[in-house]
Amino acid sequence: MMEHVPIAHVLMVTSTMFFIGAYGFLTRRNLVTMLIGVELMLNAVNINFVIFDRYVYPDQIEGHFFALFIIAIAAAEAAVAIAIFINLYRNIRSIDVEEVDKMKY
Amino acid sequence: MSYVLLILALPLSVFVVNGLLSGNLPHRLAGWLATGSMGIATVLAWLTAYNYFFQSSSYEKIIPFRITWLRFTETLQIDMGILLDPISVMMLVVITTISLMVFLYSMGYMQGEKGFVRYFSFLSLFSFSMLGLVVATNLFQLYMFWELVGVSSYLLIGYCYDKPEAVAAAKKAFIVTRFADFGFLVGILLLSYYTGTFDFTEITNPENAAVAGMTGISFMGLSVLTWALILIFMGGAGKSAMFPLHIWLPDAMEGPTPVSALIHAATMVVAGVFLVARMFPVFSFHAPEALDAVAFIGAFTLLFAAIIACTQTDIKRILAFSTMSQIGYMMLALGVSGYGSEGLGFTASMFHLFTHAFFKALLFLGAGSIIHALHKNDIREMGNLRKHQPVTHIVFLIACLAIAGIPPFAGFFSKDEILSAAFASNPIYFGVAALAAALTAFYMFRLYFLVFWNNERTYEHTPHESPVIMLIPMIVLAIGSVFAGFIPFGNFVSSDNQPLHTHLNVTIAIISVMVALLGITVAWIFYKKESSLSEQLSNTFGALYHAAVQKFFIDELYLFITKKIIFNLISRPIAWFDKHIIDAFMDFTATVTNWVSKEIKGLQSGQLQHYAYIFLSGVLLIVLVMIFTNT
Amino acid sequence: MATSAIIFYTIAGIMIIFSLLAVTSRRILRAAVYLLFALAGTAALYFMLDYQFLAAVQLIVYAGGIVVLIIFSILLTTHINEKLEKPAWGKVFITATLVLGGLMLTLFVLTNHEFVLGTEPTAEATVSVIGERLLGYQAGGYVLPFEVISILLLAAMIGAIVIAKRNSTKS
Amino acid sequence: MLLISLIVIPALTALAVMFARHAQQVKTLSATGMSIQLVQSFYLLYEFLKERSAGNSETVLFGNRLEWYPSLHISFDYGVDGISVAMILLTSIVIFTGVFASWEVKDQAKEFFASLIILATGVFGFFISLDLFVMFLFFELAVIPMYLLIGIWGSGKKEYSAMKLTLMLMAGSALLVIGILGIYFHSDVNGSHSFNIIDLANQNFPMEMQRIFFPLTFIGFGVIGALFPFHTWSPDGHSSAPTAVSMLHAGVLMKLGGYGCLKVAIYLMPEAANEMAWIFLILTSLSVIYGALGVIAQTDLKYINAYSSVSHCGLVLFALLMLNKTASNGAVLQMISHGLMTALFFALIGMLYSRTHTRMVHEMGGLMKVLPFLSVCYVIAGLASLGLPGLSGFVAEMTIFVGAFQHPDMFHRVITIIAISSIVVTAVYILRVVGSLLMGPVKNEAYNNLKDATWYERLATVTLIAAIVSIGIAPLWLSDIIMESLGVILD
Amino acid sequence: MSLNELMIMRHEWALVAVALVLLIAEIAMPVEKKKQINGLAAALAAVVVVLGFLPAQYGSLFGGMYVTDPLRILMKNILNIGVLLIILQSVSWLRQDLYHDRSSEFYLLTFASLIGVNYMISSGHFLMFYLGLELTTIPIAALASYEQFKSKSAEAGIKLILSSAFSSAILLFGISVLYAANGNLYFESFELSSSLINTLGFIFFFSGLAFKISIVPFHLWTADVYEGSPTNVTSYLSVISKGSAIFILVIVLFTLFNSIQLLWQDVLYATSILTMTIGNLFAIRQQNLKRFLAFSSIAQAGFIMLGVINASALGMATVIYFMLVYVFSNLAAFGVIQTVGHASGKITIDDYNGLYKTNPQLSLVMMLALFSLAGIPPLAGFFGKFFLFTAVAESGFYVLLTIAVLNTVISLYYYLLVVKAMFINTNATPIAAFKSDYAMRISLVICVVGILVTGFYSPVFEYIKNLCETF
Repeated sequence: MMEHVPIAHVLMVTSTMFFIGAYGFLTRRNLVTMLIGVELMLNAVNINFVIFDRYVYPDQIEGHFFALFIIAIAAAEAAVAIAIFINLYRNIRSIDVEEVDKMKY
Repeated sequence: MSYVLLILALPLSVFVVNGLLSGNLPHRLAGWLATGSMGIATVLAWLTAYNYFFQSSSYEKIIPFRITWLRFTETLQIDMGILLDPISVMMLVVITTISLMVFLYSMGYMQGEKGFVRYFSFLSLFSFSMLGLVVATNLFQLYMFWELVGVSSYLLIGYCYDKPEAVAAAKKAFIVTRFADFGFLVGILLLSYYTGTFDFTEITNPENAAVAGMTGISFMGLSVLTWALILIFMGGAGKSAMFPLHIWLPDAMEGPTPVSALIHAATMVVAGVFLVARMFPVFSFHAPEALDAVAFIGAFTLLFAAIIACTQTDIKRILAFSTMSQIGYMMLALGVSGYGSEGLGFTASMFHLFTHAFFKALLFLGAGSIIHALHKNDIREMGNLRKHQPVTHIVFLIACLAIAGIPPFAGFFSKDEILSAAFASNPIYFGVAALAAALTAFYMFRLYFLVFWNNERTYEHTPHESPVIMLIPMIVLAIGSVFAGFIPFGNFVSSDNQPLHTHLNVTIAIISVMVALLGITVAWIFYKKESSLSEQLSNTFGALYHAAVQKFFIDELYLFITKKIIFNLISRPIAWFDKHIIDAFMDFTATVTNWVSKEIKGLQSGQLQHYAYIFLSGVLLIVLVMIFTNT
Repeated sequence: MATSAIIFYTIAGIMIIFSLLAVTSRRILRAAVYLLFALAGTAALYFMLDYQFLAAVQLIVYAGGIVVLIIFSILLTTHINEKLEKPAWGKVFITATLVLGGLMLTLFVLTNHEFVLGTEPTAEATVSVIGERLLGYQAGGYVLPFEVISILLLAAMIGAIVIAKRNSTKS
Repeated sequence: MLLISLIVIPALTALAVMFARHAQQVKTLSATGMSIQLVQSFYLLYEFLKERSAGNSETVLFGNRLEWYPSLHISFDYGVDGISVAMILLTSIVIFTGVFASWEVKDQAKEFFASLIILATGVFGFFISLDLFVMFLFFELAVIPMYLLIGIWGSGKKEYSAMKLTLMLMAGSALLVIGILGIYFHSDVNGSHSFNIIDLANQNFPMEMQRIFFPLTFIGFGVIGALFPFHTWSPDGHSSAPTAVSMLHAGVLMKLGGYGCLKVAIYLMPEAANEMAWIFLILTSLSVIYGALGVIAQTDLKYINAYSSVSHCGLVLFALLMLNKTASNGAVLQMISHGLMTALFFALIGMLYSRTHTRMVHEMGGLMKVLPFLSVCYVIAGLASLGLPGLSGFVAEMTIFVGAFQHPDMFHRVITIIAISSIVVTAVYILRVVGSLLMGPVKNEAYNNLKDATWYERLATVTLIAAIVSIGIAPLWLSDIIMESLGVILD
Repeated sequence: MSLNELMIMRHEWALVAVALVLLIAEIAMPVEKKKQINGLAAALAAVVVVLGFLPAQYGSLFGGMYVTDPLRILMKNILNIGVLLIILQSVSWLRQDLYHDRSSEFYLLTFASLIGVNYMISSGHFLMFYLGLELTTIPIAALASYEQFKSKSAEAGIKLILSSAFSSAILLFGISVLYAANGNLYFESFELSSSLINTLGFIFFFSGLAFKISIVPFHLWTADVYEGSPTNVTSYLSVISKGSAIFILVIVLFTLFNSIQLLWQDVLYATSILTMTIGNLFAIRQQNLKRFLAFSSIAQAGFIMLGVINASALGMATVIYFMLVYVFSNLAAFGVIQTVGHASGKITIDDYNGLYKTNPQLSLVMMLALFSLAGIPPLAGFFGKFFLFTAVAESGFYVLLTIAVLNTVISLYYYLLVVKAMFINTNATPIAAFKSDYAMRISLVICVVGILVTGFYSPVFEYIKNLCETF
């Protein structure tokens, strides 16, 4: 269905999304928004896998499965991460990443 | 003739026994043990001399004992052995005899001293070392005993170790001679490197091609051999207190007087002369320049010491300078000597060494007898002692006459030969020697008159004559001082071991006696009675006199070099450098590490986003670098 | 330009824009919603690629699960009206530089690579195929990962509980 | 078996000491163990001489090879030649006396003696091993206890000194690792690499390789041999260390450097040694004279001895670099001689310190009167140090000088003369110390009540003096067994 | 699928079974007997270890998704032993009232993570690898926040989970790129050419693994997480988690990425230098012992890379051998820190001043552990480190070797600082003498025996070497 779109364009989209996610991770001070950044990055990777399946190895659906599992893991990771955030929030009443620096040097 | 080994073994064993048991041995036993052993050794030495000189016609070198002690290379090795030839046999006799006398004398002189046993132990060590030195078969053995002699001298000078002066003197003596030995050692290394041997019989063999070959290699204008010999002579000069390495000897008089008699008058200090004599064929055949140096140093010291001696007031120091001066004679004689039939100087030197041993030992023992009675050293505080110590007076007078060269006393004959040899070589040397002879007579009789005549002083205790045990050795030595001169020395000792017939040179004899008498007369005028003449005279020569009293400031010069230059300008800077540069550099690396560690701590800021930032940039950087390097 | 291309570029535009908004919006709840849109865009893309199952999973797990989780956590930890602080300008600048550089680098590598586009017939990803593969234990079967991920999910659950559980003896 | 028991006995002793119940037991156990060790060493010497006189001329005797890590060609190879025998003898004498010299250690005696003996175990192992890896293992084993020994039982700025010493020695051994591995990977013994020294000696390493690894190995060992300018651990380390540790350290540990330089650097890479010797010769001759002159300005007895050790150990490396048999023989003799006399020195300094509670020369004086035994021993040590004939120092120094002077090159002879001049400086500082420490009037009234040496102190000092004197009087046997082994190494 | 084939996966089965038993026990046990769960867990861990050593079947399952061979078995066994030791060390800590009703979760999560470790090591497919990696990390991230009431613990959890998510994203991007270039995710048939895209993919992939191993510059989370987590979790992170990542790194580098060896050698060359140096420089200035050991373990990771860089059987063997030694050494050190911290609450180096006077045995264990880490003979660490150096020398990287050996000197410095504190420094208020519990003692004894024996007993290394030769 996408034979008119060159693969490079798709990769541009995914890479951009990946780095936008990275940007979010690196700049947002709220831990939850950082998590959003990570989710974007993972999502970009997912698209990558699927795209390669369809464009380069049309006879395979390995990338598709990979993406499937990544989604599941992302969910698990998010669950644990959020549990930890909330625990932190209980302890220090904040989920600002710049306040999470009691240990350094 | 293996009993010769016993001559060495006896004092050595006394040293070991007395040394190890020094706390537990009764004094008398220890003393008699030492003296008795030395007595036996003396008898054996005389026996050896008898056998050597009278049982065979030619004086070949005999090696009755030799073992390998240490092997350096296939050819270079140190042997321990005994070499008998005329000079070593002569030295054996001199050393044992003087030692015996001093041992006997010390029994009285040192009675009641706390370190009596230790004293005899050290004294025996000295005798052993000195005997080992003279019979050494090779240069290295000689060097070893040379060092041992040095250390026993150190120990004996520092015998009164709680006296700071004695300690300083001992230290000085050791260090100065050590410095000289440094030259000696380098000389030995140089010589042995080219000849491939330490052995005297090989080195002194005039036909030795290796030795001759050394003359072909030159270094800074002189042949290597000359350098080697000059360096070896440096060792001799150190031990024999030749200018400028003489400064230790006057201070060495801090040791007990019998020690001065034995070591710093009769035996050890002539080791340098012996060394040159031992190496004489090499000097004579291959390195006349080195021999010239010997002569020059000898002559200079001869006069130099004599001048200083005239101004000193410490009885032992006067004798010390006199010793230096007399050794100067011996060196001069060697320096001007030829080989074989022209070897008068050599024989004269040895002869003087022989006679000098007797009268100088006697002088010291006499001085000891006086000090023993007065507990004072300054001759200005003595006077009119002939009343109190008649025997000492007589023997002292004999010794003075002997050293002044008045016939028929021993010194006359030997000195006459030296003057003849010097005259034959170079008139200047003769002039120096003659002048020194006059000075010798002057300062000896200055001493004699001041001590034994002049005015009676007030003494704390009335001086008394020394005990018999001290007098006997003095009398024996006095007899020696009278008669030793009559020995036809050239028949026994000569440069090529062939009898050398010497005869009295009448002209020179007359000149020498005249100058000696002149000296005595002046001394008589100045010092027999209290008079101000001497002061007037010293005032006339103001600066010179003052310089001579201060021993021409050589000590100060040395002090300047050691204290100011070596200590302040070298050692301290090195210590500083080590602590503040090298050490600091090592510490610096640690400091830098710590500093870097502190500076980069910001990397670990605790900020999660910084970490991720570094993570991402790390990844990208590696990719970038790898893409660049791999394409 | 074919219809499919137009659709793709539209979706792509939506994804990029909402991604950007999700990481820059100062209202945190909105950021979550923007994320939702970006994820939904992705699901649309999967539909386009004929991966219905994946698209459904994307919508259910991602959009339905994770975003909801995120919104819950936001509600628990922040006031809804609170505006997020603007990140420091310097931080934005250096991060943007790095991220742009990274993007350039990645794209340089990816676009310079000659992808040999496959010509084989496209494999179907129907539910039955997926089911067979997920339970298959031969090559190409995913039963083992399937099992492992179940352990993982269990572990994650226990983990979340461990952290959340308050001790009864101590408050 | 004989050699194995040389490391087993001390190891067992250390273990037993750790289980001892009280200080007296600790001391008895240590003394017993080290006495056995001493007897063993003499027995080894006897056996060695017997074998040699029976015409057994193998390079190493009583050797064996126990496979250890076959895949890396590491095996526990051991065996002794004359040099090792001599060094083992030295070590057992020093550790034996060291035990008695530390008889009065009360604080954590158990740990002290255990560490001390572990240190000795390392040294023994080092001397018998023929495998570079094993050798290195024992080398480090010997170094590490030093840290604790100085750090815990030391005095003064002990922590700084201990740390500096350990780090510098470890930095040296770090270089050694590179050297050893370089040698290993460039070797080809029957198609495989080898750590075995005997095998490696038959290799002809390419020159480019030697140029890199010779200096690494030499400096690596040189650091512990107090090679200028890497010697600065020594003065601080010695001054802070407790008596027995200083003894063992200066007496034995520093000898690992010389031994290693000879047996590894020079033995395995002779061409590079020949080519690069001049650089190190300049450094070592400098350290000989520098150390000696540096002593003069020191006032602390331990610093004095430490710097003099720098000078004497410099002479060891100096002689080794002359690369001829005589000089190297002298180097080994010097190692032994210096080991004995410096151990004696440190023992005496410790004994004096325990009485006077100072190590400053100018604060003491006239000790001869109050402590005659110790003072006489000190004088003897001093005389040995300045090279008096009849004591071991003379034999060693003269062999070095004669050997060094045999080098036909002008450069070598000039620096030899520079090195020789140290004997004068040595005399100066030794006599200065002896003069102001022992002689003169008693400076401090309190010293009049000091007690002279106790039995264990007498035992320690007399043993060392006996060794010094016996080598000094009859050096030929020792020199011969060393020379024999050197023939293999240097030809 | 026959039983034999199941036996191939017995490590994993055993662990799953153990986890189930624990789960059931947790549910079934009455509350007042909860404390016994500690003993049960230790026993189960011991069972797992023993099972691991039984003769095994080798081969691959699930079409190559799961692979095992003697070497992988060995790696798993090493890590299993490590986990057993950690569990033994946790017992007294978890018996506290504060935690005892959550202790079974601690064990469950640990075992879950260990299952991840085992799967990761045995993975024959990128997906399995990724799943293993996440399964290793996620439970541990939860455990890092185990001490609910400590904000430091929460902080550690956050830093771990977020960094790890970020790094997995990058790793996944790398895998996706590698997939694009290769079209295959099975390790078996993975073939790589050297092209730009592979370089990019590999480095992204590598950074994800390097994150786990804490290689500079991917290490920054390490110290903070180590410090904040409960001590036993820290030991798990520093030994098991890191060890598994190292093992899988070695496996993938030597098999999958064999063809781009020159590339990864270059990468490792640079990063290992950085890792050793930075780790050491930071370790010098630490006071908190856990943080101290964190940096020391970073430096150790740098040393381990020396073996990896060798790219041959020798290098592989030295790495695995070193890991074995490292397990014992590091766990001994952490054990001491744990028990001292538990008894006195003290954790800084200064607190340890004079420890030897009051607790000589613990101090000796700590000293042995630190000396082993520093590479002092005759302890196992010496052999481990020397062999690593051998490996790097074999490759001819002498400059790298030089930097490495100089780094060992720096590392010795800071290890000695701790030894100095315990043995030399004096303290007016030292940590009072106390007795540690039996489980801890057993664990420490095992560690000490390991430290003392592993080096001398050469068959250990020879065995590993043989396995690597045939790998």
